[in-house]
Amino acid sequence: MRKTTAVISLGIIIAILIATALLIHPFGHPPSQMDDYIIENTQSETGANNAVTSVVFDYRGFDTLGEATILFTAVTGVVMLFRRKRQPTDV
Amino acid sequence: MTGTIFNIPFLAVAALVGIALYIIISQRNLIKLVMGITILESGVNLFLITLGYRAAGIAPIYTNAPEGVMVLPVPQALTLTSIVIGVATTALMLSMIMLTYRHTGDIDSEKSRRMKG
Amino acid sequence: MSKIVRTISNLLILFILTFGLYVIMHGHLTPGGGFQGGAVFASGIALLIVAFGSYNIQKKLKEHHFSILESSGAMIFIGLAFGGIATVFFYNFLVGSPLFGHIPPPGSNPGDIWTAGIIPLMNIAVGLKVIAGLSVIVLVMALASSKIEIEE
Amino acid sequence: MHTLVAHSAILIIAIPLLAAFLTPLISRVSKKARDILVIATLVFVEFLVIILAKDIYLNGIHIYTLGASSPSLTIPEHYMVPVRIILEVDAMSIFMGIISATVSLAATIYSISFMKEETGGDRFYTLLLLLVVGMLGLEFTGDMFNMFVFLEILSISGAALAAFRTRFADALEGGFKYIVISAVGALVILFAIGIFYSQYNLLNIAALAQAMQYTMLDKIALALLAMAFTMKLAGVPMHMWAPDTYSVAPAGTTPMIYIASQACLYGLFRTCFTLYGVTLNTATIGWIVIIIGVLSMFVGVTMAVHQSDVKRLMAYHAISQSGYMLLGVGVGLAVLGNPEALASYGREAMSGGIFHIINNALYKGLLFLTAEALFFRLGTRDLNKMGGMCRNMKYTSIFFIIGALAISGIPPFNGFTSKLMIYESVYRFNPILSVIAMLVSIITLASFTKAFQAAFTGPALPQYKDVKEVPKPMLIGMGILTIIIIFFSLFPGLIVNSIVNPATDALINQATYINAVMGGL
Repeated sequence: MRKTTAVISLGIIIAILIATALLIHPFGHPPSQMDDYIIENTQSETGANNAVTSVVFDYRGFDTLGEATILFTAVTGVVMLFRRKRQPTDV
Repeated sequence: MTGTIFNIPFLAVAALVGIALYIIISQRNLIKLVMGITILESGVNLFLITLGYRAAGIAPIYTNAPEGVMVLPVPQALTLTSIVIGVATTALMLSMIMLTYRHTGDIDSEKSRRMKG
Repeated sequence: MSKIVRTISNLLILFILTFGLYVIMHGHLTPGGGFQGGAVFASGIALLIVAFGSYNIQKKLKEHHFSILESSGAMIFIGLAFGGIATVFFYNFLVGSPLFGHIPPPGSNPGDIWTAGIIPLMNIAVGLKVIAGLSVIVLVMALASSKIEIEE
Repeated sequence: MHTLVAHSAILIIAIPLLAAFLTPLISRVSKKARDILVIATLVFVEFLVIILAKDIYLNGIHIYTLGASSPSLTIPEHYMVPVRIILEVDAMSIFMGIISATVSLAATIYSISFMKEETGGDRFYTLLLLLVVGMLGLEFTGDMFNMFVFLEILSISGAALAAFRTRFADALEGGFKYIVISAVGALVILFAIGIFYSQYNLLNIAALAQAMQYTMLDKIALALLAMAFTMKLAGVPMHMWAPDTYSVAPAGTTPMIYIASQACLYGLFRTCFTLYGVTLNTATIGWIVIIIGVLSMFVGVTMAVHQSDVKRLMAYHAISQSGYMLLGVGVGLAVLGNPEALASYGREAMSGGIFHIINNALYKGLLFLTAEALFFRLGTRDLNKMGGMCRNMKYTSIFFIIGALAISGIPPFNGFTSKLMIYESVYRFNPILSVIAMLVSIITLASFTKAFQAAFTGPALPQYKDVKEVPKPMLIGMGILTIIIIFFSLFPGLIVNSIVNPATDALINQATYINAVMGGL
């Protein structure tokens, strides 16, 4: 029973994936209204030659803050998991 | 449907994601489960990066840039974010598996499982 | 690890760390940035851990050193973002100022390091954070796994 | 004050984030200073949320464009699409924000005394603050990819917190299940974001909603998003992780992880109502949401009845209660394209569902806290091993009674008000659904009567003779939630009119949300 459900759902998902791959825009010709603005204005607005870095730290800097936070969270989590077990008294 | 033949990168994405989901559903070994998630992540990252490719484009960096159209910068930034997130998730999952192994001596999801129902 | 590995990694480590710092510093001009450079740098530290053993490394580089470094990097990053709050959070307030404030000529150019405002500073902050974060993950997991071996 | 309001949306996210980065440094100096910092931060966040809420109810949607030369400059000059990340806080977002901030504050105060008995407190508080950041960021952002990033912050910190008591193998199992579900769900969401990006080259929710063509690819993206969010909010049939994770999470974190799953419920509503809105074939999607809701209600409660672990029991009830919200809002979604039905009962049903979110957050939070109080004193979660605790733990048993009565929908408690709104309006949509909802409510009452009887009444067991009441901070944490529940029970009309109905209208009026960013272009 469980196996059948798994197989059916996997089949549906693979069908969806292939449909996506066939329906999506032709490879190499994406729409680019937002990115064209960035490519044109990165030098005058941020002064960075590297458009990717200007996206990472300026246009979408908040995402990067979140990303740095995720790394911080994971490090905190890993250190927390492997913390030394001390006696409760000397916390 | 024109240009289907050029959509091979997207089909590769579909293959990667499909394989990954198969692994996630079928495998009982926890390490293999994490591998499945990592492959899924690679598939999605590949998807994002292929979205941004423009035919015959150059990297969107003006330092000593040759003439030509530039590929889209935003998908590259998104992929960078996604990769770092993937590293973070994988690290945490593997740590949990290490500790589970210490407790139960097994990394089989059925045998190390305590809670049911 | 064997003596050969240790000697070679002693040789290589300098180049890896330098390259990591280069990638961090030139993030706004060439491919790379804080995350990529930080990862390169941290891979150097991972090489040290593999070559010399986590036990020997943690005598010199304690986990809490990395934690402090990571928190500081994060604080600098969010501090730079707060720096623009007179206008808007994350506003690039250094463009036009003497510090990293040059505007490059439009189009292809040879690259001037004093450009891009807060971006190079953020690259450094993120670089510190990633170096510390990835190193501490590798170090802690290596220590934990060697402990398992000792117990059994 | 004016400046504070103008920047409040970002400060609500950035201040706890700053505090989270600061906590490891401060706690090297003093543990006391760390506790004060954490509590002060959350109090300040609560204050900011309240002043922002006031501003939103007076002046409408709050917009904050990050990194632009002015917060209201959503679209660059002489251009037609937003490029930067925009925080867009409307009445629905701030409604969820109020829930998150309040419950987190109570749960954190509750956790203080718990952490005196455990190691690793520094990391615990850091993760707690990051969980708050994740929830608030997810609720306030107006950008799809940013939403994904905050979803990951929420998931990773939640998973680490669930696995906090590493000395128990099941804590690790609960945390691991949570992170696997979250990782897969988040990647599915990222895939959907990629589909949007490939069609419209946009990431902003409002801009996407305006550009939405409802093509085949959009339908696929909707299916993926709905699946991922349902997985994260523990809707049946993807609920298996919830009892395992909720039952092992330490101290005050269970309510917080639960509220985090409610934030994913917000994500689902935002997708269905704002991103797709009327372009959607709403009747079909509405029915899917209703069916998931009814299944969650029914499966959750039937699984809960025979549980002997008190936190597992509550976790299954949590799944069941989420069903009510899905049912209420699903009815609203099903009639979204039909203005007459929407006005006559759809809006009422949605208000009931949304009101149920906050009611449920309060009493479910309270119940999780009382369960953890029992575990704190008795060292067991097994109901069969408890008994007679109402003598030793008077206040806890009173809190438990209030929570249990509220969750079972007994008048005059707040759970009754929202459930009544759902019954009435759903009855006019489809009587059978309403009857099922009432039936589930009765089983809930039965289940909680059994739990109360097992834990609190009966003869005092000899091994628990010396059990004392829980420490003060725990009582304060539970007390805050109880006072709010009583307030909500006394003035339901006031609450519905002042915060619930604006939230409902914010979901229904897609155009207002779009215009706030696109400026009526």
